[in-house]
Amino acid sequence: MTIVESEETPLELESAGGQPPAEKPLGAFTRPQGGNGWKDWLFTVDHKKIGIMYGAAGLLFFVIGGIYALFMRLQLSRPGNSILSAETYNQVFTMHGVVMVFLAAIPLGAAFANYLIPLQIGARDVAFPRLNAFSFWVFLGGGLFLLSSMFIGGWWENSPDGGWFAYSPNTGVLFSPSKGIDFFAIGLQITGIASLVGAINLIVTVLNMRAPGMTLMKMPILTWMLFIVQMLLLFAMPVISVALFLLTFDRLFGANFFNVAEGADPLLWQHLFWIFGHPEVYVLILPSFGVISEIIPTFSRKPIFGYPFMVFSGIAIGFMGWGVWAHHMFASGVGPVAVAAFSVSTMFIAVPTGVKILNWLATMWGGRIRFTTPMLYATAVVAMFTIGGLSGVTHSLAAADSQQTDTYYIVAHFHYVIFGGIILGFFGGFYFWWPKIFGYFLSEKIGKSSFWVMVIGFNLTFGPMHILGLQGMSRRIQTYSSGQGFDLWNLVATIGAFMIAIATAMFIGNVIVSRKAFKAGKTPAPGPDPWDARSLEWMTASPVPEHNFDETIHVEKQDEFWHRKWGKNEEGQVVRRATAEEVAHDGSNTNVHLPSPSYWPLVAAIGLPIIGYGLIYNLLLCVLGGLFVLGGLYGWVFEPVDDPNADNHDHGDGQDSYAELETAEVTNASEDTTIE
Amino acid sequence: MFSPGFRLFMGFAGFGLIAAFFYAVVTGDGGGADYLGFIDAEVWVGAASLGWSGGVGDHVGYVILVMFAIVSAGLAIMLTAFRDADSDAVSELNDGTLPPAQSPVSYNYWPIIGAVGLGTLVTGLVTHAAIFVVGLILILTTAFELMMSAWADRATGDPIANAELRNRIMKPVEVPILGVIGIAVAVICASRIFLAVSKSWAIWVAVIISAVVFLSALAFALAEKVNRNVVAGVLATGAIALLASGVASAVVGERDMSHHHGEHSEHSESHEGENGEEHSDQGSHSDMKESDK
Amino acid sequence: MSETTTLGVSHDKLGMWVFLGSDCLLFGALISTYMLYKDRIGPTDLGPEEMFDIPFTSVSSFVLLMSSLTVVLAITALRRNDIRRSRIWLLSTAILGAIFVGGQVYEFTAFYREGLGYTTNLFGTAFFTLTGFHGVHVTVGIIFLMSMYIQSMRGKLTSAQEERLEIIGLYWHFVDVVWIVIFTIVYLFPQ
Amino acid sequence: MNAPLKRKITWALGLATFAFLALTGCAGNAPLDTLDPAGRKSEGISDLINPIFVIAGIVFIFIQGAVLYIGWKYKVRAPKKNEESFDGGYTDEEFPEQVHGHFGAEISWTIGPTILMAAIAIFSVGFLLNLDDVDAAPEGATYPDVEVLVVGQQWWWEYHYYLDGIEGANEPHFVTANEIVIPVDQDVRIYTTSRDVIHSFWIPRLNGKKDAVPGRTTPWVIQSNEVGRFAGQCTEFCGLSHAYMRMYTVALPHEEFSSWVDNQIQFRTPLAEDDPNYEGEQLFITNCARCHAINGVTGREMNGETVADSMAMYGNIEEFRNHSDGTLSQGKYTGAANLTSGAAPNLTHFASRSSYAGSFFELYPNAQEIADEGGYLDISENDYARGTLEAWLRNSPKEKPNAQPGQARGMPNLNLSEAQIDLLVDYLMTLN
Ligand code: HEA
Ligand code: HEA
Ligand code: HEC
Ligand code: CUA
Ligand SMILES: [Cu+2]
Repeated sequence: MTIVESEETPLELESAGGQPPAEKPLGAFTRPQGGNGWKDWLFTVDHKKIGIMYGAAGLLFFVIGGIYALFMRLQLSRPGNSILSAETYNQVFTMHGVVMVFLAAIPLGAAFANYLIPLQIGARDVAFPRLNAFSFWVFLGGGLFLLSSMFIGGWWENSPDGGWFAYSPNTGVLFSPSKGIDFFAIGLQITGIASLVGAINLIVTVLNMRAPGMTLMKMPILTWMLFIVQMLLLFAMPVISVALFLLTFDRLFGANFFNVAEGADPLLWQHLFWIFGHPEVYVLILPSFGVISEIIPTFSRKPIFGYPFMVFSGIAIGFMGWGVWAHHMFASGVGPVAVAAFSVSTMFIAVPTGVKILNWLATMWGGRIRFTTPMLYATAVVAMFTIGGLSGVTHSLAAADSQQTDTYYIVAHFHYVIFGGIILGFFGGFYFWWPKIFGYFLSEKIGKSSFWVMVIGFNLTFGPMHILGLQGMSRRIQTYSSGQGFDLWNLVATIGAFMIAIATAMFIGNVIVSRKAFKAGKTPAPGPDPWDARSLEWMTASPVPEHNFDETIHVEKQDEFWHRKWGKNEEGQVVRRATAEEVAHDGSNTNVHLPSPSYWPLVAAIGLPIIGYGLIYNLLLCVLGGLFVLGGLYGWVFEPVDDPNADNHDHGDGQDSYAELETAEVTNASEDTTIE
Repeated sequence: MFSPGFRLFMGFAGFGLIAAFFYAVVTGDGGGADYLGFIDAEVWVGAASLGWSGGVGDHVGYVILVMFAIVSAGLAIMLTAFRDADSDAVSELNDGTLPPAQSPVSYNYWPIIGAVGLGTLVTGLVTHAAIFVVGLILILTTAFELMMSAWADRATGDPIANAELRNRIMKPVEVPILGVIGIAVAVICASRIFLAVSKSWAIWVAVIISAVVFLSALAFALAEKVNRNVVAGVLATGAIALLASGVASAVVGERDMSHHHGEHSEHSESHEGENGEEHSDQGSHSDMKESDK
Repeated sequence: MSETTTLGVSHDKLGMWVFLGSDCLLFGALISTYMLYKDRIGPTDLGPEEMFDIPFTSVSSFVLLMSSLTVVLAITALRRNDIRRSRIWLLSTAILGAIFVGGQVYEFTAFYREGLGYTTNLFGTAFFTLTGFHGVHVTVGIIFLMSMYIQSMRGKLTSAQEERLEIIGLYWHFVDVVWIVIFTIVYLFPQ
Repeated sequence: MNAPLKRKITWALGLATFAFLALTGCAGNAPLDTLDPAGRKSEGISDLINPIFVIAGIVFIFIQGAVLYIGWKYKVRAPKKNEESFDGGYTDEEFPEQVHGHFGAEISWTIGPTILMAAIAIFSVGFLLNLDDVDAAPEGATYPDVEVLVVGQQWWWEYHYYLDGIEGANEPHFVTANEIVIPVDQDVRIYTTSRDVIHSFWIPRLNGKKDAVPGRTTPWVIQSNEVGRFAGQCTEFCGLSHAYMRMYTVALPHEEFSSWVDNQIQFRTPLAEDDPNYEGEQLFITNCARCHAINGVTGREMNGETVADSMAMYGNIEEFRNHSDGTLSQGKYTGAANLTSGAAPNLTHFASRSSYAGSFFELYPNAQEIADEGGYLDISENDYARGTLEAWLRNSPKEKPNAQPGQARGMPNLNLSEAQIDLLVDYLMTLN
């Protein structure tokens, strides 16, 4: 399964004069030769490297977002505190939300998607490898662009301060004159391009690159959930793009979309934002659902219970997610009928989610459960997410929500689903796939203790927020008075937040310690299949060789790998057919052609933040950024495949690069750059 | 590593930057002078930060010089990036012998374009900035083109290969740009014509142009075989006709288009004024914030 | 091992379909915005009724529609490996597209002269944004077509690359269909 | 003994305690407590949510219980701790029964919650429509219709009273700030709107919240069963001082409400020159009147005309009263064109209010007690918090963060001298 990318064969100079052709192909657009250090990462198009980079960036941003959170918690630990001024506090909670959602949670999901989808479907890479690299660099550029708002033009002068949902008209120039909202709008626009491009890429990958025999209903649940996520992104991203365009046009070009004086309706923003925003929360949670759907069967030694129901409930969540957005607007005055309709539609989301929860429990039921660190995390997700889901159901009753909305009760809800559902799930995933990805185990001892610190800290942080909310503590307030009865639980929450920080630090410490231990030969190498797992990614060496699989895998069953290891005897008992080592590929096939690295995704991606700065500060920079983008795209189209033998496959022979370029990014990029 | 070409253009870039800096400072507003009695601090900052903050004196000249520097630097970088096409690099490959310069195989029209550019530039200096810019662009493009051919001509010992090398590098850039320019010209000409004629004529003109396009395409397609020259002739005629009527229309000017409501225009203007104030001067927002502190 | 994709469609074509699906939502959101705002004009303000020149726009819409036909002709010609005709139709598609864009430039200028600027009122803002986004799409399409034409002139567009043109044709049809929707909703729907 | 499991159990108990505390709304003195309703609407919400909490609690216990039970029951104990093993030392090749699913089970846990949710939906929607039904005849209306236009702005609330049955009905009668005073036991219809950005009006003990959206007026009802003063907080993020944007609702017995109204509609007459507060009034006129109005004393420039107070810029209540055709529940509030109005609280009866500056500061130290004991009407006879009021006049942005200079939001620092502040405070406190 070779992916070939360009149409131009390298220029060979064999014409009249009869000069001997040069050793290296001549011409402007040679491709980088892989294999030396950082360049290997900068110019890589390998989905695994890109996945790792997504993960690293996501974790980094998680820590940054968490530091924001710690500052907020410090400020709120006592009534009337003044650690952060009102101005700074507003910027901090905005950046906390934005960084956590857009720069931590989404990319961590993308990390799993990039790394695992091709492996789980037995493919060698994604459909458009260079596009994949492009999407990562665009995301990183957009993220750094957003964060740079903190420094540029003065310390904390130009940070966004409108909340992560940035309600108009508070985000108009009139009310938010600093450049913060510009950074917000343009930064999210850029990361949005990354998500959209990535979604197109992964959808095509899943649809078109499955190993022979792997029908949709044999795909691992994780791949399924990630596929649904990409579909949600595909349709949600253009909506937020439009919203952000309108906001940007209002702010930079004097458009009227949210100009109430001209009769504009501020609720337009809310509709657009939440039509994106609600599917977005499922974008965040479904990868985690997928992760634990891999972990739980593995450590229960049972197949997932009710596979088709797990799949369809995921699809149902994806679909229903589109019909509930106005539950964030119950108090906005959209009218009783709309409120009632959205209230009811929201309630029924509990059904498919409940199916999932109960299926996980049923999978564990009667199993032989090994409580390793990943399994602990997965179990915690089942327990903790349910709490968040249940408070979600209490919001879905619009009448009740009119008391709860915009209080800490909501903050409690979404941190339970987000932290309890997503972050815990992802940590479980890290422990689970770490040996596969990096070739060494993370210490179980540190893992388990950090797990308990994290879960306890998490409950201490967000549990009390239920009480605070019901007692009337409003969201997004920089301070409260001591007579309001909020003192105790805020203090508890602050203590809890620091416990989470300690647990996170323990995880990072674990990575370092375990790596050292492994290097020193104190811990064993994991082998291809350390956990006796079920899906195809375990069927190759750890760490995964660059070409993924030595040969094409022909799939017959769901959980193919497991079935190759285990069979049933006449009594119906499970007996070993083969060991993992016998079944798995050892990664020794060096004769696989891989897509070559490329400079151009990085070059094109760098242009976007430059255009962003240009829009905010100086249009000249837009020209520069545009040159980067265009130059990157030209290089992209015209760069050669470095291996002339490579174009003997049908979906190769150069059309990839052409259509990839022309269909996906030019449109996006030009939408971005041609804003007049 | 660093070829003479690289050094040359880097030199240009450095010269451009320094020139830009001095130009900006010297043309700066002497009124706000605080250094040496005639230089405004703002301008120092502006010039040094490429206009990021602070201000510069004469903008046009400054921008041109900065652009000159950027372009030179870009060329210099390309020179190293494309060192395969660089004679030194090739000489390394060919055990130290420098391939002799070869005469180009194709007809070279760039000097003419460059000359036209120079003329335009001078005309622009006395007439209109836009014309000046066009001239500048022409000259820069020419310089770039000539340079590319200069390397290409010495890239290998084989003139045909050299020509191909040049085309390989330049065609992907030239051709689309020319194509885009062509489209832009067509769009602009068409819209000028629509604007010049009356409202109902605009409709007819649109109908006629598109009918002509479609029908002639149809005719060519139906014919079994068409003489190349006929096609070229028709295309050329069409293009010239469009261009000519476009220019003519632009000269004639737009038909009278009055504001729909007298009182409205007032309103809209004042509204735009408000917005203009809010946006025109983004700096002022932060200024305000600073004075807040 | 001859490579086949799971669905039997090439990655590129599938990618284009997926992208267009996403683009639908982009226009969906813009059109909804327009629908919400088109009537929000003060009593003395300029609105759709004062501004629109329906006959002209009908013509330019028809031109765009015809270009969908010509692009199909180009594709079928290419499929027969009839390079000459494919070039003819390719070029005429591009020109027809350019005429459409020219019409839009004309319309925008005329509106502006008549007093409707981008910031004048909600109708203006919403109208220019919606049709502007569409115009950008058409322009990008024209660039695609032109690059195909250039490829063809360089002898690099033969029936072997037919799919490439087909993908661009998909895009072109999409942009066309979107315009039909916009034309109906924006121009033809009574106020 | 298995320490993690033990901790888990302890923790689960802890959690359950939390949930219980949350349900019962533990900690005593919380003025914004949503679980301590004092009005018809909020009681209704409370009656709705309590059973839901119970249902959620049952599901909670069921799921947590199941997790703990399954975790305990099916856990494989690791064979002797083996330092080298990272799989917890589980090397056995035993497998449990390989169950792939059970159709009946799936169906039942699809249908079960569906039915449960359907039941909840039906009765909650019924309640919801009732809650949102602002057209229903006001219950317990012994006082004529009271309608109030509630105008949020950065960062305080202004109330425009429209009183039916009083002379000149349908005229906006008076305007006040911070505290909305209502007759007890009676539905008061309010229309929320905003001058600038979105705010949200919320008196938790009386009803849920309703956003105040510029360009819209949204009807809502508040009603109290008790005499007293109920705290509220703006809950929609509205910029810099959002945390400092609070408000009170004061419920008075009907007769007292009428006297309150009678007082509020009074204009003041300019003081005579020999009045001890004459100087204070003059200071006020020169320094404060460009923003604040004192009806009868200050004139206010508005659209080139001098008007008595800021209420003149609002239309007739009919314009935004709930449209009876049922299709449109939002009218359009034309006053919103005046974004960042530069408006400031009307101070005609400043001293009759118990709090100021978006109710963030108490004007009278014991205001809550006084109001709860029914003394609100004569509150100005109590000692007032002179120090804080002086601080407010000295440098208000220091006390309450406010917007950037050059933008008419919040009260600026006026650089008054201490003597001037003294005089002004004396004068202000006569405005009862
Ligand atoms: C990962 C993210 C995530 C997820 C998965 C969810 C899931 C849900 N959310 Fe949440 N939500 C957010 C993230 C998320 N939410 C965020 C970030 C906000 C705030 C945004 C902001 O304002 O800043 C928010 C806000 C929010 C609101 C608006 C509150 C307000 O501002 O007024 C509402 C209202 O209905 C809501 C409802 C729900 C519901 C019903 C679910 C359901 O999907 C939950 C379903 C799950 C269960 C119910 C548990 C398992 C089920 C069973 C065990 C079966 C049996 C149960 C029953 C029969 C009840 N959410
Ligand atoms: C993915 C989403 C996500 C995540 C993970 C979190 C995580 C956390 N959130 Fe977040 N939160 C949001 C999304 C998220 N939040 C959103 C969307 C909002 C709404 C914003 C808005 O209103 O606009 C919000 C709002 C919000 C508020 C309400 C603010 C307000 O309304 O005024 C609070 C208050 O306590 C809070 C707290 C926390 C805390 C304590 C964590 C903790 O879990 C964080 C824990 C993480 C760390 C503490 C990491 C730090 C680690 C270290 C420091 C390790 C040391 C480092 C090394 C050794 C290198 N959040
Ligand atoms: C530029 C406008 C402006 C000027 C001048 C001004 N104020 Fe204010 N004032 C405000 C605004 C706005 C508020 C509401 C601030 C808030 O609640 O955040 C306010 C609030 C107050 C309050 C609290 C009122 C209440 O009921 O909440 C008092 C008292 C007050 N001002 C007194 C004065 C005095 C005395 C002066 C003159 C010395 C003065 N103000 C001058 C704008 C102004
Ligand atoms: Cu007003 Cu928050
Ligand atoms: Cu939601």
